[in-house]
Amino acid sequence: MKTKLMPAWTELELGCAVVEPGTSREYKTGDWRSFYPKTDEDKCIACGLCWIYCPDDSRRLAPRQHKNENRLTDHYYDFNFNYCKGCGICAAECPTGAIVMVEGGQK
Amino acid sequence: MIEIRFHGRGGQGAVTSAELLAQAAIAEGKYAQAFPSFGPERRGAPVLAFARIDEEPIRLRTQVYEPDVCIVLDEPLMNIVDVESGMGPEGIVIINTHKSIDELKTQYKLNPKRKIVAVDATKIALEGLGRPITNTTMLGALIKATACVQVETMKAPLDHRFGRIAEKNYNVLQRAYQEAVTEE
Amino acid sequence: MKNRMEVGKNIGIEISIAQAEVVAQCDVDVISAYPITPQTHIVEHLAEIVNDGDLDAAFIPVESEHSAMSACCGSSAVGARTFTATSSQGLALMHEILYIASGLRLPIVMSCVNRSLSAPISIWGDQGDIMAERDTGWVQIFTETGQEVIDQTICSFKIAEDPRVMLPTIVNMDGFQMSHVIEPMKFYDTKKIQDFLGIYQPPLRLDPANPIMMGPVGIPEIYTEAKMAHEVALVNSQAVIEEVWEKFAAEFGNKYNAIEHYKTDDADYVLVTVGSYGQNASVAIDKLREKGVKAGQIKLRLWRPFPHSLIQEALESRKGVFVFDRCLSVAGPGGPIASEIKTSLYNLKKRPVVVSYIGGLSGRDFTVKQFVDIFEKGIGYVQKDEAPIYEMVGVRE
Amino acid sequence: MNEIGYGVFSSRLLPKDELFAQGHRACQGCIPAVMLRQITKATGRNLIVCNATGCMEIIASPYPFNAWEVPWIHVAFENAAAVASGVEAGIKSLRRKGRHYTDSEKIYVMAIGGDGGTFDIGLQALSGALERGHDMFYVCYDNEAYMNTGIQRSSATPLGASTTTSPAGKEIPGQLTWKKNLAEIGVAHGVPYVATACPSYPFDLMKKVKKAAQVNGPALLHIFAPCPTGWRCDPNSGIKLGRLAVESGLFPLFEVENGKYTISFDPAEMRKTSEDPLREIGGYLFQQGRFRHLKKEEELLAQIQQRVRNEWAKLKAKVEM
Repeated sequence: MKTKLMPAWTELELGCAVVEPGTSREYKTGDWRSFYPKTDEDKCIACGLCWIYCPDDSRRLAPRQHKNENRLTDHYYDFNFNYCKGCGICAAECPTGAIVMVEGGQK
Repeated sequence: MIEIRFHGRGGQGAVTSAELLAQAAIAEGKYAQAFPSFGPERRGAPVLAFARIDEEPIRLRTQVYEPDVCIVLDEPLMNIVDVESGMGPEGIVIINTHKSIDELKTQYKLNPKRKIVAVDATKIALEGLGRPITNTTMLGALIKATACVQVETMKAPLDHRFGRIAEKNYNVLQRAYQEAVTEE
Repeated sequence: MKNRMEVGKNIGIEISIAQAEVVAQCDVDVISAYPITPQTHIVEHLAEIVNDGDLDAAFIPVESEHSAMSACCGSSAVGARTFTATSSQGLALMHEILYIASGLRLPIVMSCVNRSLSAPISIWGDQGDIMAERDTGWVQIFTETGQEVIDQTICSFKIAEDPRVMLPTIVNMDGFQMSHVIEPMKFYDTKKIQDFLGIYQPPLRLDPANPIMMGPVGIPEIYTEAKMAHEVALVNSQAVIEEVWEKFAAEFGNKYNAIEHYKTDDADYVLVTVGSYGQNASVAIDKLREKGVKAGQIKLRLWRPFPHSLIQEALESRKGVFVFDRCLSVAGPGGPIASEIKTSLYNLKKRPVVVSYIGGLSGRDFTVKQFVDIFEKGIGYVQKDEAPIYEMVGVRE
Repeated sequence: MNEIGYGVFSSRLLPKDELFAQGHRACQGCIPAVMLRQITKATGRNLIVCNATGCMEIIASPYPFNAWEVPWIHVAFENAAAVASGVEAGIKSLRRKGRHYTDSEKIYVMAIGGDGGTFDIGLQALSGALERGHDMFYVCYDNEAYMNTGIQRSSATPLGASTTTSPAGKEIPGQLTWKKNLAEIGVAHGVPYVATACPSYPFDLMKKVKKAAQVNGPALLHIFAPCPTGWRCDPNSGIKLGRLAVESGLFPLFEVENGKYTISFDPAEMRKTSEDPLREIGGYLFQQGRFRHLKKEEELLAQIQQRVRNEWAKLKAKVEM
């Protein structure tokens, strides 16, 4: 991030604008988590629902060989624990029950 | 400086009179000001408008309290408004009326020495414009009484304001200039 | 754009109409406004110019002043030259957004036709409306005549859009006493005005090609710095404003200053005025001079940034300073202008007695005679060394 | 499978670009945040966002953390629609004059506010913008109370809901008024496009966002966006609650295109076995702390259930008109 966290007043952009997009990625919300999601890769069909329902976009596309023959895509949606807040929507919405929430902030 | 107060009713065009007069004076290279009495008056209510004309830039931003000339667009207003208010002995009152000056003085208890100019502007306007709107007509009487601007310089502001009916307005103005009477 | 008005000759025209004409000459891109007396003639006439095809601009007839200023923020944020006009309650309704327009550094130009605030409701002129907005962080300029309105409107765009300033700017004129008066004014050539202003080049604007965030949350760690940046920009704008006025004088002839002096050279006593009644006051100064009183007058043109050093320099060695405010700070320091002038003078070693007079509220005329009276009364206070902090003038007992 | 709703299985075809970025500070399980991801996937980058004050404004913009990949402006609470009016008019004017935005591709202008910023304080600005016909779309994400300030009631809060300013007390069982019908307010303005949507139905939502953005003139989207924090339910339940609200008819999904109504998702088609086309509302209500006190309020519950049926019938009648 080019934008300084604690700039001097002279370093501010006009009107306190943030001229860089997407700087929030510097802020890792993974710290908020007290449960983490765990995927059973045998059950996962890589439908992507966990990805589209995630409030925090805490999924990474992982283009690796998929175990499940009934898969819908040829990659996994891995968790990005930098941002996953542990809400559990992915586990609740997973159509195959492949995701479970496990106690503890870290995987 | 000449200070003029227009007495009319909302919708009669007193404010327009003041504006046209100021525009003519400015076009002649003089300095002038025109403005309405500032209020929410609606059609029919008594209203005032003011004008000042001078050879020097005008620095006053108040209403006209001591007018040199008062113009009464609507005679019955004189029942409810003291048109001589603030006026010195030299002041002139110009009235749209079909009555004689003596009659007016008696009826409205005006200063007997007051110079009155009378013109039947309603009749002139009805004949010339087809409507009893006397604001432009009365300017003819004003110019005759005070010579504050030339009759001809009224033409341009009238053209700008009235477009295709400008000429009719100019004609009634000229006619009032001819027909306005005063006593000496 | 063609010249709609004859150039270089005195034309008798209502000041509101003249301002609309000159705004059009400034080639604004967006006008967003809501009608309120006595501002109406300005925006009505602009709508007419747009609808007649003489100005290529968007006219947004919003549903409130709050939305007027909000839409102005939006259009200015995409880099459009933006104008609005309002008055009184309308200005008060904009209040919230005025801070945001300046905080976001959007160079909107606004005409404020000064009118009193309710209650009781009053459509007539005084400066109560704008004084309530003095801390909104806008450049604020006062005018005394129609010609000044024309000239300051042109200058305002140049000031607001200067990369060193980038602040919204208000041109004030007194309601009715100016807005509804027809008087002689001179117009300038449109091309000359547009060359003087140039096309607005926004340093930042909302554009998908370069996505930025305007108006992020000012957390405690950043708010103070943001305010400092705003403060310094507004303080420093004075030099730019003076530079713009210099350039304007060179191009168009009339020269303006942050404070205008009238017969102050040897004056022991100085009357300070803001706005159109300064004209009546000047006539009063002439009358006082005729009586042998060493009277002078300062007309405050630049209200924000407040020209402290010029005020100090102009008033330091006087015996008495009488300030005429068309606004009452209820149960506070009296008149807002007087209280700021006192602030300016307080730390000086030789400071004059300052008397704050409040009058001319809600369009009530303040005559030449009244100016003479308050001046003479003020001299009495100074001589007896017992001046009141403030006094309301012309109140019926 | 039907539980999930239609069309949802092609998530893999969605744009991978994330224009609403990670690291925003929304609560765990925030559905409005899900919605923003879905909206921006539908619009793409050619978008300017005018955000009203509210949760989505606060969580996405604490200096210097910008969760947006598209230009974004926040001015105030009640005026997002007015700001968007200015943005739209400004771009149009500048484009006509050949100054900026000269690329001919349409720039979508989106105003977005919560239910407080839309149903309540921003309604006037919204009405003005819709009436004036600006080419912009307005998104109201409705979580049925002022969540940003701590769950105070708004005019979008449903009857019976307990909020901090309409608490379920000993005498008064929470909110006493019905929810305002925002979509109908939009329709009454005669704008070309009005729709309701819910992030539980992502493809439906995205299709509607696309229509709203592309339509010539103003459009209004009323998006049901559960707030687990404010509704006092599990952070994993928001998507499910959205679905239940739709299936029980509390929040029907429909579109109004130039006055013509279409129901986007008819629960009756899914519930072929049931006589009642709608799910019972209890399944939706009692998962939420804000409604739990209603278990004892049988009369009120019956009233709500009846109202839902009536509203559904009214909507069906409009569709058939």
